[in-house]
Amino acid sequence: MDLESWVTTFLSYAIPLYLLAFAIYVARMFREPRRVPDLVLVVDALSYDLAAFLVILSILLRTPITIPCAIALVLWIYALDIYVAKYLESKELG
Amino acid sequence: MVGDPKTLVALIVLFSLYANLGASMYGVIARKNLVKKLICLTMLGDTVNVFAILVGYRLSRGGTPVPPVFTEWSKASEKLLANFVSRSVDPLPQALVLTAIVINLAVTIFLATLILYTHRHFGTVEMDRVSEMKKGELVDEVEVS
Amino acid sequence: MATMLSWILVVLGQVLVAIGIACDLIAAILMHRLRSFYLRIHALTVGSIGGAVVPLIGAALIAAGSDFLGTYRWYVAGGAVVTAAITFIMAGAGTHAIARAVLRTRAVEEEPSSGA
Amino acid sequence: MDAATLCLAMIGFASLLSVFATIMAVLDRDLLRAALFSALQSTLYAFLFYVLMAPDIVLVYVAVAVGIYPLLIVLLIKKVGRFEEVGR
Repeated sequence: MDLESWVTTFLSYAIPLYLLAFAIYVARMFREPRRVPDLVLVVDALSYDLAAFLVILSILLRTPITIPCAIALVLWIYALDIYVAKYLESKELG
Repeated sequence: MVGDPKTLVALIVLFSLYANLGASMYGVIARKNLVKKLICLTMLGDTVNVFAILVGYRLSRGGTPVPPVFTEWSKASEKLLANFVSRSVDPLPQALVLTAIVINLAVTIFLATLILYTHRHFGTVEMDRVSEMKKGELVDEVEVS
Repeated sequence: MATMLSWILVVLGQVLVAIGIACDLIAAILMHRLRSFYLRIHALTVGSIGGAVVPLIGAALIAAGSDFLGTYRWYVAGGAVVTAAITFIMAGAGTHAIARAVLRTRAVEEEPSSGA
Repeated sequence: MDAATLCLAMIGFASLLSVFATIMAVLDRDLLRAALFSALQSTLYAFLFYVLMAPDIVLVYVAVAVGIYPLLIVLLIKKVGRFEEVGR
């Protein structure tokens, strides 16, 4: 087996496991307790895993120019964290 | 016919997007809170953008589709160019959606400002109360004049 | 010799990606199973460091070893390493901000209690 | 499993999950929670744009829909109150 088909086979079997993990994360968002901090934790974990998944997907689909999407996703999810934390602390945003 | 995986996935995607469209239109029309209307309006715009992107997508015969960025040009590469053209998705809907997202952002910020001034004027953002108060104001104006 | 090096890099990266997938599934199940907010922060750590940083470094190794991606594989490898570094800093900082806000405002009950 | 089938599976998966997020965002009476469900839907849509091979859209859409819309909603509900009224 040459290198290319080896990598492709491995990553193809990695994809459904990632999708299963995403499905379990989203199912967590619809269970009680559903307060705001719990939801923020789940959205965080989902987005960080999605960033890793996008990088793996760009190797699998041979499209190397789609890498900056992962970086942008990680940065803006951090911003979402800060907004919600500052709202809960009821300070001024800024 | 539905047993074909491509047709099945296309049906799933279309029905999901129609469900999103219907749910967010219900939110825009039937919910009384103005902030909830604003959230539903952003989701409605995003769903319409997904529809526009979905028009430009296609499944090529020679493998997976690629984004419309051509990276490996050289002088003797007509074959590369032909391969790229046969595989890439349509860039025109992407350019249109890029504009639409930014205009949606501007409209949303404008509506947020209007909601903020509604709250300062009436003290509430519930649509029923606002209309009751506006009725009262109209009666006052008529009595004064 | 280059092919031997490529194989070593690819297999190392695949081991890291496999660890990442395992951590990811474990974190997703722990989000359901753990019973309070402060315990679920541990699940978020497993999901973000074990489930994102480790497979990102693995993906960088795979991309560096894969000759079939062309010259752009170094772009993929560098982008993956940068994403891993940003995740490593930002996940901890964001989680800390949320936990601090929740602890100060007592938004959720404290269980297990700190005894104070 | 070839890659084209996987692409199709991921498109269907992301659009199916976004339906639940949208319905929860419409029905929830807590506006902050609705904003978070909207952010979840935006994340899934960003994934959908990625699989539909539009990386330039993803770069703009993530910044706008995950970054700026929740900031706007949070600033707004800080002024106008967090909960919708029940039973009107």
